[in-house]
Amino acid sequence: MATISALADAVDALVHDGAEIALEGLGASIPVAAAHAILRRRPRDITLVGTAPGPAGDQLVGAGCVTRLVFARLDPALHRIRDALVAGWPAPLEIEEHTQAGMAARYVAGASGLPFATVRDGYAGTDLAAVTNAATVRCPFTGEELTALPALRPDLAVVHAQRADRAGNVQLGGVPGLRKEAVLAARKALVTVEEVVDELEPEHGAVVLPAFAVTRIAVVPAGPERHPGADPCDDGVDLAWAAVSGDRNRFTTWLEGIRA
Amino acid sequence: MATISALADAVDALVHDGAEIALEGLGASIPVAAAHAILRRRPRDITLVGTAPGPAGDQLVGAGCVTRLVFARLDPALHRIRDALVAGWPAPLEIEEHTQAGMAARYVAGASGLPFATVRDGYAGTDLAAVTNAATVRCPFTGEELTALPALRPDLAVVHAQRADRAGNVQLGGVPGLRKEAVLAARKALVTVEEVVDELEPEHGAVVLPAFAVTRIAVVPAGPERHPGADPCDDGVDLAWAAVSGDRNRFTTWLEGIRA
Amino acid sequence: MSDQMLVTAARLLGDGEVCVAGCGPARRAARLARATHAPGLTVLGDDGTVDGVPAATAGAAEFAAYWLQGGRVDVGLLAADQVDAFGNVNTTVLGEYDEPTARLSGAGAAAEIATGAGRVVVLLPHRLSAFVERVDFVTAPGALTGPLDRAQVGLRGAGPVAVVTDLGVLRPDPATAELVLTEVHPGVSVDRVRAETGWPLEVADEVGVTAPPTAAEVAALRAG
Amino acid sequence: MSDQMLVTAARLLGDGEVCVAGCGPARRAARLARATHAPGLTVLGDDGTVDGVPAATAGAAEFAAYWLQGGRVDVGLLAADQVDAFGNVNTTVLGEYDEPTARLSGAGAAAEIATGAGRVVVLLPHRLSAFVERVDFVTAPGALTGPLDRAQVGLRGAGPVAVVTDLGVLRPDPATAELVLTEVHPGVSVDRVRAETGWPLEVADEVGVTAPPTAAEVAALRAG
Repeated sequence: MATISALADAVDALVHDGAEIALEGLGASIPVAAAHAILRRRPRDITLVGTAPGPAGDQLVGAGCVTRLVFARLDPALHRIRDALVAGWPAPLEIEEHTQAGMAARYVAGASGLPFATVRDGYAGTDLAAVTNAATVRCPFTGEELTALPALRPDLAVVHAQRADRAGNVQLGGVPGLRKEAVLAARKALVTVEEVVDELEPEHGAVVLPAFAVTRIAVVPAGPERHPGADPCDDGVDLAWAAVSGDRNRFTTWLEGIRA
Repeated sequence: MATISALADAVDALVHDGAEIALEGLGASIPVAAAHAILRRRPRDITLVGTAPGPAGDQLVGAGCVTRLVFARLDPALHRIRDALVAGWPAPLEIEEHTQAGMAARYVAGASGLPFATVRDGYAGTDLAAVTNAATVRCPFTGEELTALPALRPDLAVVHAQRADRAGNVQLGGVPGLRKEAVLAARKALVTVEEVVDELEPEHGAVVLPAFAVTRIAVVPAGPERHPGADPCDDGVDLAWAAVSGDRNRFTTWLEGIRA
Repeated sequence: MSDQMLVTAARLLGDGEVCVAGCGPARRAARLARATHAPGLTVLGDDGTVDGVPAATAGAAEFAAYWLQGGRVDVGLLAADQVDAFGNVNTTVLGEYDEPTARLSGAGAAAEIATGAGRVVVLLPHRLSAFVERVDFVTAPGALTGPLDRAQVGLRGAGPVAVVTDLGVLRPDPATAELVLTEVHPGVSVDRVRAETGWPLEVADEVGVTAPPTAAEVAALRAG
Repeated sequence: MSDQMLVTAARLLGDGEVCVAGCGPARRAARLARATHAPGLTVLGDDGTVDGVPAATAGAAEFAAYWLQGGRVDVGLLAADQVDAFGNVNTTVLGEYDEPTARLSGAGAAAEIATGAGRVVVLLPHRLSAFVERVDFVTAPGALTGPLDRAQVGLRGAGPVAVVTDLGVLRPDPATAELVLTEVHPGVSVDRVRAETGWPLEVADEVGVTAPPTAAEVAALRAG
């Protein structure tokens, strides 16, 4: 059952060396504050799972916290991840690449207590199938061969949401992405929210996670870049990050600032 | 893309002899008016798919429209279905029985373009597995054996919803049940609504089906028994129906009244 | 259902737990627990509703996949039509499946609750016709035919940890998995329970007597 | 992206169709179509958003399963980094996968769109470096290596029916599945297209010239 605590305390309780941690959320829902708190915690040997890791994932890789990245999309602004992949800086990065639909299905399987997901598209006929963790499964009724993918069961999911009620029910808000699926697939979940309210008001498309599916909730201030109603194609966050990420020295200075 | 038309016209256009038709919805969301319109259309040889067929399914079976029933739960009030099963009145009824989770997974697989669903619970260890359409599938990663169920792809789904907007987007409202999954699994979908509005207001738990997933929308008056906010355990509808359903003569008179 | 039966079932639910309860006595018992000793109990309907949290209501598909099969439910309350010595539950047919003498409600969500929930409490009136040595149809697995069967078939969850009736409480013997009478309700004799049980019923060395409904429990039942 | 490229892509989208378009030029082209000749076009984001219908926004999981894999999308718009003579799309790496010379964005939703959508329109600037005989990595399948390959692998959908660039439009020859130059934009010569194409480009017997953006299209692009 969800407990509400300070972000640093929640990170201390939930983030451990060697853990598999899922970070989900796009645009205004990127868990920026939680990523910074994790940077301050300085974990080692993290397997980072993120469909589109975004600036938060880029920061954790650039800080050397991540040894393995599971993803489907690397936005152009993410220079730290590319530097790790191509030049091994600050450390080599192992990758496991999937499609967005594959990541979705893998989370859904994990959330559903199943060991694998079945998908039709995205692997067959591509060069991805040969370089990632995928297999085939045959339909026992039609004989069709489909792609099987291993379920994702991260140790921890970290997502940002608009708000929670005092009982710990969380209203995601904004572009849903795969935040809900990651939380339900993970063994534990840390959700940052911008406010805790007496009662959740209905909102179109706002997914609500029941309190029993959330481990910790931490309140964080809404950053200036957060506009839940913003066009999901607005890449302002990424562009601002690109300038820092594009240069090792600028990034190192930025990281020292975050950890100061 | 959804078109809004009179219920009788929609039923004429979509209900055909021999079709596989899914009826979903519980309590206030049972598609009562649509079921009556189908009774008036007098289709033959229908395969009726309904997780909990309810009074609407009972009526179609009692009227002799249904030769095969796919279900997971038969509420006690449904005497017409039992009469068909035990005494073959008015015609023998073939059944394919599943669990609620099995029906859900079968709809989800159909809606997802997959030929089969994988489930862990509900079949293994029961006597159901031996008398229904189920198989096993082995996880290619863990070696675990799980239950495989054939996807449901009904020709038509019929559900009741609170309202639609003028563009044909449908807000289900009430207890969701498996209405959304049935609509998305079916090749075509008929949705009855109580009103058409300019704009859908957000509502907790109210699933919205985009217009492109719906074939026809028909406006029907809200019956006296419909209270979307009612306790889903309120079985008033079923109890009222039980009195009619419990007697062949009363049912026949009732059916004549509906068809008059 | 007797008040005694509902309060006895309610007391088996822990504060802070997640339980699932279909409509009827199961839901009444769960709500009673939340209204009394377990205010932090989450009560899920098998239709995807979350009792008292309309915002968190999902559909039956999410309930089945994410909450039950996903392993998030601590305890399930199952109303049974027939139960046997190993706690197997039948809600499908009496007699043969193809030519039943009575057609019951079917599995609904009972089968997946019986293996998806961490543990199960079974509710039914204690009548000879319903307490049989072997159920006519295993709708929801109990221990099947012995203590090792669930693991062998790959079923998760402890299965039925208690069968609560209007006469008392039966619990499985850990060694044999067979149901044993552990408690009777006030005023009920062990002989009466035996007379209403269709197999040679094992009885605990010390049979407890359940506490009668408290004033608070009765008030909550009347209000709920 | 040039206006000419966006309007040319937009004109390939039909009124009443359901299209999926990721962020960037694909989304701009789709919105342009809806603002001009196709007001009944549904524009889905690969993140599960429904353009202009906030009520119907679902998550990326539902988008992938119910809308795309479920076969409800008529046409997908794909922005490519590299394309080859058979319309295969690469957005993964340049060079070898294990030691790339450039690490691109990866598949995102491109791979499933390429086989889940009824047909696909590919968008990219026409440059020699990007138009290669064989892509370094097949991220999203076109015709693979010939006209029968998609069916043989079990892929659904027609695959790329047009590659729209800033120089013109290429479409697959039904007999060979190889891309053929069918239209050039106003002022673009066939020789220039050939010079920017890394394989011996087939050219249609009659190469059309695309209509320049109309005033309405330009206005919609500026407004959108």
